[in-house]
Amino acid sequence: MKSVRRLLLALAIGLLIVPAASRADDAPDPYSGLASQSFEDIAQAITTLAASGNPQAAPTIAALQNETLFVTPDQALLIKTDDGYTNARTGEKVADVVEDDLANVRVNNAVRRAIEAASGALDLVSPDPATRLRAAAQVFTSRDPTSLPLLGAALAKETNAQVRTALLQAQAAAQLASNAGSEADQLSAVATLLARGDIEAKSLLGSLHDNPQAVLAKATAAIASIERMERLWSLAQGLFYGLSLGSVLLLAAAGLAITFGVMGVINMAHGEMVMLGAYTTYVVQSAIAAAAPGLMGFSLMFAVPAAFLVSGLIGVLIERTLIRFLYGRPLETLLATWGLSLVLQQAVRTIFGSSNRDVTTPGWMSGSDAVMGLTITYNRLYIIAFAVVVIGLLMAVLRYTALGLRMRAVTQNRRMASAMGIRTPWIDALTFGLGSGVAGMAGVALSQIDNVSPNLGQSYIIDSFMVVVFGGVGNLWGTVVSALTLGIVNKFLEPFAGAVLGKIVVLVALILFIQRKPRGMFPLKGRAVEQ
Amino acid sequence: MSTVRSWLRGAGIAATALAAFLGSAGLGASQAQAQGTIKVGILHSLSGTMAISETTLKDVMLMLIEEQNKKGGLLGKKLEAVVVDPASNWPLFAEKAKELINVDHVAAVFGCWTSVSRKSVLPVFKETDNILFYPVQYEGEESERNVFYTGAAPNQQAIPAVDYLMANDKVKRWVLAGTDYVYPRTTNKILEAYLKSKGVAAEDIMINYTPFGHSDWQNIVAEIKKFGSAGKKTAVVSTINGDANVPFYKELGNQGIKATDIPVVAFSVGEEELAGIDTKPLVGHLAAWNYFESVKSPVNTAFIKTWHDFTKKPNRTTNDPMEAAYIGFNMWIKAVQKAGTVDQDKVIDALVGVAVPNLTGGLSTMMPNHHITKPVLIGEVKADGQFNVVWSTPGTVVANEWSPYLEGSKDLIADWRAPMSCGNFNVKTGKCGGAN
Amino acid sequence: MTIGPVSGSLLYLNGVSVSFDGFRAINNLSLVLEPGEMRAVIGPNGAGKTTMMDIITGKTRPNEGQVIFGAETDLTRLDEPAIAALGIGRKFQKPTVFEPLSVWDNVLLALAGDRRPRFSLWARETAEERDRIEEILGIIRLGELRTRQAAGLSHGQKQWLEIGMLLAQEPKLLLVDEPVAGMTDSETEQTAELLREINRTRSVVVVEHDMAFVRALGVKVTVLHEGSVLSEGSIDHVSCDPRVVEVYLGR
Amino acid sequence: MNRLSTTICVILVLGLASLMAILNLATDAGSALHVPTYAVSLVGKYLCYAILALALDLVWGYAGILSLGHAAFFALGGYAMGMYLMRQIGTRGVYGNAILPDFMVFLNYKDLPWYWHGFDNPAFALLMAVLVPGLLALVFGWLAFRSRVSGVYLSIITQALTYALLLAFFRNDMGFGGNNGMTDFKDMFGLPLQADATRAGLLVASAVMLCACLLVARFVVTSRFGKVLIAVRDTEARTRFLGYRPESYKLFVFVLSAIMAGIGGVLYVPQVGIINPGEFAPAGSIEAVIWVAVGGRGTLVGAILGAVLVNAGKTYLTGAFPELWLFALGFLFILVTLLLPKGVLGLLQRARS
Repeated sequence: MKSVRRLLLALAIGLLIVPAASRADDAPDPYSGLASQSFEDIAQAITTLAASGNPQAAPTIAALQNETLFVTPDQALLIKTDDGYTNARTGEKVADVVEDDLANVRVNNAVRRAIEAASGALDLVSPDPATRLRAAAQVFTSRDPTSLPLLGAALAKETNAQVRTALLQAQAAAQLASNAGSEADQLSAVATLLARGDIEAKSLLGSLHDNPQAVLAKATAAIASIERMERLWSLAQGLFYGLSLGSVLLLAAAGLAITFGVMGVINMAHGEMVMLGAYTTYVVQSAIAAAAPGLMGFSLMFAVPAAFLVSGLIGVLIERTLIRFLYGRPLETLLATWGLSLVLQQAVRTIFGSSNRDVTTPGWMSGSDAVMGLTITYNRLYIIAFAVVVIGLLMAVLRYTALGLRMRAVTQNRRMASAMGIRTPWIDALTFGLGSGVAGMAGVALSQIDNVSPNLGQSYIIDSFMVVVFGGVGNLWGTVVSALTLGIVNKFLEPFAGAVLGKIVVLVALILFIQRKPRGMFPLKGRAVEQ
Repeated sequence: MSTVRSWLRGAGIAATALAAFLGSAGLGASQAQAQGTIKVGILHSLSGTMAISETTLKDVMLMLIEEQNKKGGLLGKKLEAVVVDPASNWPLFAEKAKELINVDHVAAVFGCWTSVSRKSVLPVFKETDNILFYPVQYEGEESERNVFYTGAAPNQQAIPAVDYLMANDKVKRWVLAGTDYVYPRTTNKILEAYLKSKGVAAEDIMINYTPFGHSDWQNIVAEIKKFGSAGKKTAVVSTINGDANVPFYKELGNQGIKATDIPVVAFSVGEEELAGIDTKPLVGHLAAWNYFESVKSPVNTAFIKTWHDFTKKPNRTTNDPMEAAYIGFNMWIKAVQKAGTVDQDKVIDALVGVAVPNLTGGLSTMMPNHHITKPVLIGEVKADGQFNVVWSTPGTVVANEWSPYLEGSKDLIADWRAPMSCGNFNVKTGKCGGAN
Repeated sequence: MTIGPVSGSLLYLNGVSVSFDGFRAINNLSLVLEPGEMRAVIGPNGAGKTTMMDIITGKTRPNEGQVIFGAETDLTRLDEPAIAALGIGRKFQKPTVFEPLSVWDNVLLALAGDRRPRFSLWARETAEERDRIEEILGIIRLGELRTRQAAGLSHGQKQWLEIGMLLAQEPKLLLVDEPVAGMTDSETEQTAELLREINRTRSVVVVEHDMAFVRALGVKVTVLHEGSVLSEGSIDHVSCDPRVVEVYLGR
Repeated sequence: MNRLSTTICVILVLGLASLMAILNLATDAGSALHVPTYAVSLVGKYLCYAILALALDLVWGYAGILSLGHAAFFALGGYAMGMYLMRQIGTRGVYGNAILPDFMVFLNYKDLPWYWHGFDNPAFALLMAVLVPGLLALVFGWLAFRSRVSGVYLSIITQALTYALLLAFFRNDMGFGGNNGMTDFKDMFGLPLQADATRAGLLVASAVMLCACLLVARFVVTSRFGKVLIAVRDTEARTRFLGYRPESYKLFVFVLSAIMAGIGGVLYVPQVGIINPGEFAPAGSIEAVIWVAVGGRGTLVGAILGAVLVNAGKTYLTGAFPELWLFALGFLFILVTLLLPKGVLGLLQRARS
């Protein structure tokens, strides 16, 4: 600890006042430490290296972070670059490297924490505010007291308000964790953390022991109030969980609301349409990775239409070759499509293998953000948005386009429609295609949160049917409402009943509900349905 | 009258259908004798929910058999693999096991993944006195004469992992998260007892069970985060089963739980499972196994090469159950050679004490309790989906088939050598047969 | 025994209204039917003829109003089987018979008697049941087709079979919905005759908009429009009622 | 046609079963005539499935109730039997606990849950095996038919029912062994389950029960009750206006069918040697529907034929073409629904004329 403090002081001064390359020359040679087998030595070496002011320090630590730092049998350290290897110590190129006797410099979580602390400290004064922000956050988690002087210095010249608060919080964390500074400082630090008021703040406050009594007292009070906030927010949080689960259900069921709800086809292969969508995402991503890695971030933008087309076309194909012979025999469609789903599953298994496929989540979709007391995970947020868009489009198509008009005409009165010159078989095919296509798009979303495996569809088919039936067959709004209801109810039950019981309760409730309203929440009324 | 005819036709169809496979039964048998091959049964699901994990083991068995035949087979005969698909359906496992043994007359069966499939076929192997090699880590609490367990028992996986986290990350608070079936239940029970014996307070242990294929982890992960915010270093011990892992880790990554904050150590997540996940957010999370693909040893390098050549997929991963299958197969080969026959009775006796190289560069031995000795490795997930071995036991560990931490089994031991030859010998009562 | 709303009336509808999603199918409808009477109910499409029948037979519950059968039975409290058991038979617009069953079995199932499963499970055809079926088959002129599957009958034959089933039911009141829709003239003629014959023993309500047929029946006519009674009286009376003319011919 | 087919079916089932049993017991393994025990219990399993299919055809074929959860009744019967067999293991379990089954021992149960009491008595267990499915069907059916839930809606909630049961039985806290269910049975009614004689006996028993169920079902559908049922299936409204109460007819046949399914489960468990929540999987129920469709809906005999054909096919294909059998099965279902709406039996009828 002591040496670390010294080094960071040195570093601070070095960075802030005069360039001092040779302040830490009494420190042990870090490079030999990095080559060691013990994680303690490596962690130690990192801090020393960071302090040494050696121009090679940054690239070396970076290499360590990216797992491109290797040890040769004779303890030399090499950095792997796109064009061959360079010597970590000197930075000059190294020829004739025998890859097989190279070993990664060993990294574990302890080492990683050291790296983060070091680079965190280094970045506190980086010109880029975003980097400073990240650095501050890292110091906040590492709570490294040796970065206190640095924090002070950084705060002194920090102008960006956001970064400033982050720095203050980091400072507070470091102070409290190390019981440094006057009682007054610590009290204000507790206040800062209370203002931050999130789980990390709470956990930090909870970890205090040997601080002054007054501080500890204030900390416990702070924890209490943070927890009060948490309880308050947990309702909203549950709502968010429910919404996101609901929108997943909605996406999964939307296609079925067309093929089953509107067309009356008990489409057991619906899940497989979703699955195909997910696999399309995988194919698109691998294609992009191969052809234009730069576009990876946009891969989903390509995947969505692709999935729609793939599933949609297959849907049309199915309708033309199978479903159309079975109209008016809904239960037969159940059997045929069930057989179909077996075939599709096995086909995918044969083509892609039976193990899961890796679908990467683009950066802008991963991670989460704390909005007040809420944790909003981006992928969930985007899925909710996506669901809204998909349903919106679907309704628009049905309501405002000529195709939609014809679809409704055909499904409401086939004979009349054909009498009016609508080519009903063609419309049937398109309707089924539309439903399948929507299922495909759902697959893209699901690939972001679930397995991409041949069984993907199976795990959603039952829920999808529940959603459609609960909402009332043939009523898209019903599907929306029922999906969200089921999602939210499920999520509010889970904490009390647990995941399994919660689901059981929902199912039983659903059965009983159907007894009360045999045609779902929003049944289509009138004589037409009776016959 | 004509109705009768048509009906007899119907009967005909049914009868022929029956005859078809009953006949194929007899046929298969006669062929086995004729060709003078030694048949080996492979009983892994190629369809249904478990196909994800089990198909690989089918492939590796085919590879091993091919390799063995290249070396001239066994006892001068070629080995012949008989592959069937129990389709992740437990009763079908029993049926297929019977088929392999009674119809194809296999010398031994390599198969099963889930405990329930093993339990389902158990009576079949006892009844027909055949041999099953079971290549997956499991909950223990079992030792049968006809079954050889080459996967890890809880003490060869779970306990060392916990020890590592206690020592290196100073973990004080534990979340035991698992899928609600027998392996996690038992493992967590053992761990709970173990942790308490190490002075962990009850309120510092959180146990959570979820159904198979659980896909919405939002509030559970949030709960874990909350649990970890009590100011003590917290770790998650995950016995979550295959399918549910991908969404679980995705949720972890998204809710920003980094390994440096709350490390997750898993017992059912290997290279195969990681292949289905974007591992960048997961770097540093741990897994405890007895083998990792990244292990540097000549025999492992060779194994990986043959695997890639055999599957013609240069990036197909290997994993721990594959090693277990590899060890089991070689043990069987060696035992058969030792016994000079494939006769199950003799081979079963010959197997105890057989030692073969494992892929981590050491030797694994079949112990009298029909479990094997193996090293325990702790690996951290790397960005490339491989594991970085950060700790391993100095030597190999012997399996506790009966956990000393469980009420019902602490007095039990298994030893299949004469004179004891008992799977649940009670040292208290000195009698075979459990508690009494 | 209290006296019915209008003493001696067989069927008494008073201020009955029902609406589906805001649309008022029946609007404050009142109607009295004497025992033994045959009544023709006419009206343009959507006048609420079929809905009225639905209400009487318990298929639809009215939002308000009374529906009294006989002396004091409130039909709004009963469901279809109970009402049928009281002796109200109904013939659908579209002939609905049990297609997979034989003509004979269709009538057999319609015969008045115990309807409970535990009875029908052990029931065997009795001699008098046979005689009754023969008799009815005679009336509806399907004697030769008794073993034929109902699915194989012509449209008119199905209409008759259905009427025959209603007879077998031995109802006090018969509700007949557009019996001659899609019939040939001769069939129509025979049907009119058949109805008159039935009317000798029971009350009948016929919903029709084939004026010729109604005229042929020569009975009191009730004209429905937009769910309520527009006009009532003899066919000549209603057909010169200006409101009726307007409704039918429009302006 | 129908009476005849029934007769032939009965003769065939009883004949084949007893023949196999005799050949299995009387001849020794060497002889060409010998039927391996493996085949005996395999066919026994088919016959149990056939009972399930028959039960399903009774409700689907004759009352138009497409139950996508019928395997639930089968499984419940199976569980009742499983609980009895479990209790019979006694001290032969790995922990040697006289009262508690093994899974309870390692889940630290101190004593038997109340609902496990009495299952050591075979009569009680068998009673429960028909009572529990029957009651469930009664309650569920009463609710559903009374409020006129029909068609697809009914199918979906039957599916919800079995799905809920699936999840429930997966829970280890339920005290039914969780995912592993119950297995490693030793003997029933004092007879060792592994013995050939017991196996052969079970096969014959299954055959007899199947025929009994077939005859009962046949009696029901040919009675006036059956005619009403068909009337209800095709023109429910009409039957109401004739004064029939379709709900009570449906309810009766639904309960009867559930009980039959339960009986199937009872015979199934000792022959396959395991009962676990997997039996509740909705997929299982759907497959049963497909057996009926393949054989020929609404013919009773067809259901039996379908169950045996599909399962025999499955056994053969999973062995012969482990990688491809799902294709075969899938296409079979597609083709049957497209080309044989009346199933194999319908094909035979057409072949006749």
